[in-house]
Amino acid sequence: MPTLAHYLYVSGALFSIGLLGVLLRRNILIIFMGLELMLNAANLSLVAFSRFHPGLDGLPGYNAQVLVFFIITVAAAEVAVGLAIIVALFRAKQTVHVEDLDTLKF
Amino acid sequence: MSLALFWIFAILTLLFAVGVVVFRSPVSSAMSLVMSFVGLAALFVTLDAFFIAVVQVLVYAGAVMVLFLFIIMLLDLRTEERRPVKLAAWAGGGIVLAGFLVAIARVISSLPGATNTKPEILPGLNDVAQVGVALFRNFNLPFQIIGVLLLVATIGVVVLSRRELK
Amino acid sequence: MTPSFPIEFCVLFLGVVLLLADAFFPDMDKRKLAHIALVWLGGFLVATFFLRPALLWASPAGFYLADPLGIFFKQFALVATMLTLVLAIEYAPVVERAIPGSKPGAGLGEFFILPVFTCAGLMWMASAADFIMIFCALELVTISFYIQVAYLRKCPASLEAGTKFLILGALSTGFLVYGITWIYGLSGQTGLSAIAGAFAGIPAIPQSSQTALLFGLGLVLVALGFKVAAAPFQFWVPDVYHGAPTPVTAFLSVGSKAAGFVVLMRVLGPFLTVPEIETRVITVLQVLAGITLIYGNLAAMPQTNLKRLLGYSSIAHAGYLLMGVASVGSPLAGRAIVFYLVGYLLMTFLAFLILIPVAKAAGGDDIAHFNGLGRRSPGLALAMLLAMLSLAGLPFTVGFLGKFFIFEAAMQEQQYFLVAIGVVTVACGFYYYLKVVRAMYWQPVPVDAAPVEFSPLGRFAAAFLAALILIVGIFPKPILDILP
Amino acid sequence: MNTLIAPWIILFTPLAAAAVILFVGRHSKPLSAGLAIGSAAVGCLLSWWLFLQPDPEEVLRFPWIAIGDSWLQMNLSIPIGVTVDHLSKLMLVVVTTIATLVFTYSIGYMKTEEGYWRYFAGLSLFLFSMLGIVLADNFVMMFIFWELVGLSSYILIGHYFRKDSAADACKQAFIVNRVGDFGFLLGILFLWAATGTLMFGDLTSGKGIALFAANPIYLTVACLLIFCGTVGKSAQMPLHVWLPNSMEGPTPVSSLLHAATMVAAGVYLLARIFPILEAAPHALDVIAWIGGITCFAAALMATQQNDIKRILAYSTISQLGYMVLGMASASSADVSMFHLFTHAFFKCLLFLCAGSVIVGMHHEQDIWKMGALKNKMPVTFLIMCIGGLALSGCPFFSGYYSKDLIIAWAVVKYPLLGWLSVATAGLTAFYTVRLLTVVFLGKPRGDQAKHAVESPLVMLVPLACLALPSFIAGYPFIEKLFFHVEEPTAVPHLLHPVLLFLFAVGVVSAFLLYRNAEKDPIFIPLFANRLYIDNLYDWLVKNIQGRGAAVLSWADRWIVDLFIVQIPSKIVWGSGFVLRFFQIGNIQAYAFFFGLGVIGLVHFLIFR
Amino acid sequence: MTQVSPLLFLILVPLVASAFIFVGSSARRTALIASLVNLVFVLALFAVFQTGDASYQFVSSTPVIPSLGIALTLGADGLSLIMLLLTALVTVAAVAVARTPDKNAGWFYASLLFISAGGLGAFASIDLFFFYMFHELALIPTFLLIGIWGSGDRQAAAWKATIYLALGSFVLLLGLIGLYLIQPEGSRTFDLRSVISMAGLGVLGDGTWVYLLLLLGFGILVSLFPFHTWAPQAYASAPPPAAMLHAGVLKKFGLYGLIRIASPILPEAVTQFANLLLILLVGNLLYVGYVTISQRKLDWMLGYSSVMHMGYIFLGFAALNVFSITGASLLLFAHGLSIAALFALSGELRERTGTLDLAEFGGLAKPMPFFGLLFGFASFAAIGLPGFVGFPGELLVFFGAFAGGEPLMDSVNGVEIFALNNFQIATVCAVWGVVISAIYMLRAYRRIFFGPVSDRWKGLPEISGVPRVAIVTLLVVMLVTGFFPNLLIRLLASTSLWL
Repeated sequence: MPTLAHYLYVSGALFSIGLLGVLLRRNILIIFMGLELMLNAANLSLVAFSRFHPGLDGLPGYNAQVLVFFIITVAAAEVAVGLAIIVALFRAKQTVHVEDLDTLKF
Repeated sequence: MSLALFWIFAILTLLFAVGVVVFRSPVSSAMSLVMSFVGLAALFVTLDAFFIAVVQVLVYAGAVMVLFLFIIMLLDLRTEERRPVKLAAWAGGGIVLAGFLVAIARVISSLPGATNTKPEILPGLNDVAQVGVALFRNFNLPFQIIGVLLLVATIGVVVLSRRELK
Repeated sequence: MTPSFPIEFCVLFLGVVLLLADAFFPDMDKRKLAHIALVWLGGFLVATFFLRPALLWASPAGFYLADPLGIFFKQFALVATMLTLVLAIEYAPVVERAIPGSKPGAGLGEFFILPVFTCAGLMWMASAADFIMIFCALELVTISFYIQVAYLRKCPASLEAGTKFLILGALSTGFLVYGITWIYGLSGQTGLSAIAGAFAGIPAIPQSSQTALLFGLGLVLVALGFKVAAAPFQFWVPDVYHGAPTPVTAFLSVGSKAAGFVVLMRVLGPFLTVPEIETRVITVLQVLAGITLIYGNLAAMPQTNLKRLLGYSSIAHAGYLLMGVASVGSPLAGRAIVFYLVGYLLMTFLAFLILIPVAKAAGGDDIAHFNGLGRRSPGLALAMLLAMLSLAGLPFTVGFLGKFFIFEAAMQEQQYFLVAIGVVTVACGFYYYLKVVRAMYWQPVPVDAAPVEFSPLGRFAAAFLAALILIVGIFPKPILDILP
Repeated sequence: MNTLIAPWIILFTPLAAAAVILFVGRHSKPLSAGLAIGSAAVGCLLSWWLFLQPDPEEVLRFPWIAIGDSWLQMNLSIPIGVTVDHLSKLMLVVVTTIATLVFTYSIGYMKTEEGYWRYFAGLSLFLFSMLGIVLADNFVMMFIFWELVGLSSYILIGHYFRKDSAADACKQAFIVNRVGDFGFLLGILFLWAATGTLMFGDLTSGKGIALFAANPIYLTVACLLIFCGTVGKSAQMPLHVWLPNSMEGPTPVSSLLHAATMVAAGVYLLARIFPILEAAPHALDVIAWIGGITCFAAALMATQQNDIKRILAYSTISQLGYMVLGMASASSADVSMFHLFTHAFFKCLLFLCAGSVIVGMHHEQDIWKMGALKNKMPVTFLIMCIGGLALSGCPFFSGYYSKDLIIAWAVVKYPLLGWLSVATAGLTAFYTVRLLTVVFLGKPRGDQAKHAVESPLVMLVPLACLALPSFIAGYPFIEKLFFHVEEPTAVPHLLHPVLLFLFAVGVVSAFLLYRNAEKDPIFIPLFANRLYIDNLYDWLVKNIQGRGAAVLSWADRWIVDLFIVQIPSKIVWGSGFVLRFFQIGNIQAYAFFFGLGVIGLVHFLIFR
Repeated sequence: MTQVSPLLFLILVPLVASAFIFVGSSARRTALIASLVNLVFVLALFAVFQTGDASYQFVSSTPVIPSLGIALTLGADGLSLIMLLLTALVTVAAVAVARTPDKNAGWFYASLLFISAGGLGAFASIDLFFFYMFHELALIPTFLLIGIWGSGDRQAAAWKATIYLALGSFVLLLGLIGLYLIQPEGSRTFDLRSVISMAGLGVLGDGTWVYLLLLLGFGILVSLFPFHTWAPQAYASAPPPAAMLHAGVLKKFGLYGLIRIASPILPEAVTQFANLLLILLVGNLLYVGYVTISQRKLDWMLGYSSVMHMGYIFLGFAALNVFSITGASLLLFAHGLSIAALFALSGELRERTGTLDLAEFGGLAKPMPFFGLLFGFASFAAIGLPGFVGFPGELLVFFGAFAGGEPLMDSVNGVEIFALNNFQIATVCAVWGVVISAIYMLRAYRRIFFGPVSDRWKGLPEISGVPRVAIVTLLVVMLVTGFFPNLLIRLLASTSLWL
């Protein structure tokens, strides 16, 4: 049987991979994907915690699942806004690469 | 048995997650992301969180992914992914990754009860109903706030991507 | 006396009504929307004084906390929003220029309406006492800010700022939820009072679970640090402040920061009851405060662009506020932080309010564009002088009292190292704020200086803010009395 | 008129005169002169009157500074009060009399000079200050007037302020005096710290001296510090350099201040504290040595000077050295005071004569440009001879009595110094006769000498008035009137013959050497250059003080300022400049720093 | 206490006057009238003042932050009254000698009035918080005055002085907070009288570090060696009225504060760190003194000399007895007047000649005899000549300092020795400082006014009119108080008795 630690390790790995994606990829879309991975890693941990630590009533912690639900929603909204910005950006600068966004600095 | 399933889905998830990061083509990355999320949904199922698993597939595979692909196609980003990843980025990423992984590993290894297996819970549970109760009774206010959030996001998307008429 | 929860919905409702009005009356002068919003928000502000502090909507118990602190920050958010709208009205020509539309004023409507929704989010944040609630309200605020920062969609700087804010903001959101996850994993709770209760039952939390708890708390701190612009999570600040439309910059730097500090104080509450965790957290806060102070103040010194300078100054002020948070053991600290935020609101908005017409007249927002303002437009220069002096912390202004309270709390908590850093950085602060004063008064008037136009509403607001800076700076008693 | 009020009138009349001249004097020359002379004359008359009165039982005192703290038992009361005793009355008489004469003489001397009112205001201020010193009944009051004397001397030496030499001289005089006052003030502090009083009366009474007996080293140091004041004001070595330079002032000033009265203030100070000095024998030794060496060295320098006033100036230093030596060796202060008394008259006379010569020579002061003036200025010549003989110790002239008395005491107490002073007596005769010979005998050495004219009556009358006391002031009947001196016992029998012999040698050799000399037949650079002491000071001021100060100034800007201000501020600014480069503009760099921050925070928070 | 202190009026007059100036009334006239009104008012206060009464008079108190014990408490005792007189006098003189600038005349006079108001407020405050606040009121006017109307390297000077002073005053603020925090909880206050009475009861905590903060903070403000480098530069660059007000009045704030706060409240700490302070103040006296000697420009020289003179006052403070404190207080007054007169004269000189380089001058007493006379008076006042009030001040400081410290040791093991304690050694240095000051002052005087006059300066106009009256007034006040120092000492005696 998988233990809590299994899930947490997978979650941690997923989070780290997402972070790596943010750090390495220069296409803003892919960076978003990395961010989605990070959020989902948190979701996995949340669900795992809720399943492994049932409440006094013997049920999994549904509060956590509500949070997961919210996170998914927020993530979707974030992606929508993000993609809208990317579209506007592409129209204005013909690029979606982060290294081209360096007029504001120092 | 369940351990095997866990590993299958976990590896699926992680492998495709890596794929998101390493594939050169945005489309490949997007498709990997979908696969990773499907794997994740399966992991949710192993945790008896059916509702979340379904939402995961619906929202991500159904909505978000389409959005991603749509934008990729719209902007025709295929040709752009030819710039090599810089050494500095690799090094930086590596450092952060290593540091973070070490931290997570140390935290998890010190977590009490981390090696417990899944405790028994009440059988025959209606997962959706429980989430619904929590969502609409207990967490009504945050739920409404999320609604506002979506409204704001909608306004934002409209404002930002509106084409002005000549 | 009325219960408090409807107030956010009132604001929300106002937003929706305005949205509908914007949609159904396309030929209306959009500034009217802002005026209507101003009037109504003012009305709500008055209404908040009749709110009864109470725990409401408490099922499960206590994720909406209408305590005096919460109510005060609702008022704070309302004032900040109103001022933002004043700024936005002043800024409207720039928006119109940046978003060419079929009709004059296209795209202005949402520019005035979004702050109203943000206001609702800020007000919810002020009352949030549950991680889920915090997350939702915070994200509402954040996402609306993403849009506002990137609002000038024809302006590359605004889009660049929006993108940077979005990516880094989402990154911090990732850390926030991961942190919440771990706190939940250890306590099984998301409500702050419930978490506190969970700790209260256990005489001493075992070392092993402390680790995970601290991990979660640390990640939450990272996210909140991002919100309040604490180093080393401040990197977005100068760029975003620089690129964003000026009213949004002001709103961001005041509203978002204040909400961040309220949440930070609320979140820290339950954890500081555990002595071992407290010492570690306080140490981390000290380090953060120290780095933030140094980074914000030092890096501000070579700046030449005023908006960017104010961005760095925002980091610097976050440092002083964090100094207050790190001294939270002192009974003076809470009030010091709140007072500081009040002062910060007054002086920051005043600075940005003056910046807008001057930048409009001079065609840029560099410090050099203020050259000779003292003779070109003495009134504006005087107000700006006051804002800068207050930001620098000169006596008889509210900024001084804020610093005084913070330092007093820090001294009481014997944070000598932080205090020492604070003193040096105050001197740095004098340097860069006085750069603006120098430009206004020492430098000659540029030959091609255009007259500075400033609307009556803006003048009134500026005079009001300037007067408040002085009055509160000399007689803070009324404000201190209404502070929680 | 009573003895309570009289001293105050004497003291403040000149100040009032000075104030009035300051405000209205510029409009009227006669008014300036009249006020000044009138105030001096009033002082003179009252002083003589006072001198003839018995010492008053009590005097008036006004509090100047009074701080009392009974709880801490710390009290400081500094009054402005007067001492009216034999010593001060004597000094009053000398000062006011000579002042009156010199003031009168000035009318003639200054007739054609600019700054007439300034001159008389300065003189009146000087008279006020000098009388203050004389009358002071405590150390602080004396110090106050001591400083004011320095100020008035500064003003008067700098009368011809447009001449660089005069401007430098007055500055030097003030500063050198301040150096002396440095010690004086410290001495006052020492005495006060030890005894808790500043009043002369308390200090010199048996009670005050008894306090010192407990700590003789302390007393010695205190006395020596106070003696520093004398060294400065009375131009003793090594602070004598200002006096010759002060000859840049108008000649009456040199006569009054720098010969007769002001420089005597140092000696007067010693006389005031004589009872204390007696309790500090080691201090007396030092004082004696300084006096003796000054006396001899100044005489040596005088032999080689060419400026008529400078010769007299060095002679003044030398004579002051006698007085200081006398203070150290005699059994009572009156011995030196006696010499002070006679010296005041004849030295004043000599200077006034020199002034007369200078006026006659149209402001030529080099004796080698003069010659054969006895024909042109016979009165001056005659009177100056009286002064010269008195100075050189010619028997039956006043100087003979007073100087020989000091020498006698010195030989008894400090034989080495005593014989040095004996030699000095010979030198004195030599340079005096050299002066008289070169100026008045021989042939005229220049056009000015040929066309010299006798001075007007307003100048000659004071000369005549002074000539009399210069001649007779040393006679025992006058001595008995003013002083109570006694001869030392066991004076070597050889002393008086030797003195007479040396006098004769000096007179004859000088007369022979210089009778027909066109230029100085002897040239001893060491003496002509004043033992190079001035050069040493110049070098010290220029190289040690000047360069040192320049180095410090440089250090202030480039080290103190650099380390306290510049470097820290540059470091701060530079760090800011560097720090902002973290703000590189690249999102991924930000994300990387963000990540580093997270890792750092987490590790710091948890695993520390 | 509900009645309004007349002192509030004193502070408000300049502020209201500057408001009038902003509204548009004639700048110079308004400023002059306001400062004269204040002077008359201060003199009236002198007349009403009860000399024998040791407590504060004209007291009024308005709570501002009651929870922290902060109230706008105004009041004056002898020392404050003297400082108020100094401020009022120097303000009148500064406004009188000011030349109305071409640009921004309103700001110019308003800045002067603000500095004056700051000084008056600080000296009239019993509440330490407002004491501090009022002092800071002068910071920005100084910045503007030097920066806009200064001369030479004005920008650098303005920056340096402002940042330096800001830093110093913040350190000072920490010291005051510290003073607040060492009070027993529950009765904490910023009211000086209460703190002193607490100190008398011995209920204060360890004040050592508080004293060090105060010393550092005040020290920077007063240009204690080695934190003095801002001062000469700032004074050299400042327009004369600003230099007069700053050097004459504001710089006294620091020492006034030390005398007011540290000596009655933290005497142990003062004693404990006396040696440190002695070393620093000897640095002020000798090191800065010699630096002053080598200055080649009059304004720099005056700037350094004002730094140097602070050494005497520090000595008076450090010795901590009734004589020395009284002397230090007198010196505060004396130096304020003399340096103001000197800066006024040097400003007039620059106005006439366009330079202050000593090497370029010579013989100016010929074209301007009265100017030379005034300058001479002021110089001699500055070097402590008897007759001017500086002399009794210095004298008392020397007496007090010489009596300070441990008593002398007469003998060790029966062998007589001669030894001085540290205070006495410092006093010796201080007395030597009198010589140094004579050297540089007379040197400058000789260079400027004596010697042959060059054609360049032949036609210089004599000083006349309002500036002449103002400077003469300053000198007359110095003379009168110098002749009758007991006038001031009687006022001070009650103040110093707190020790």
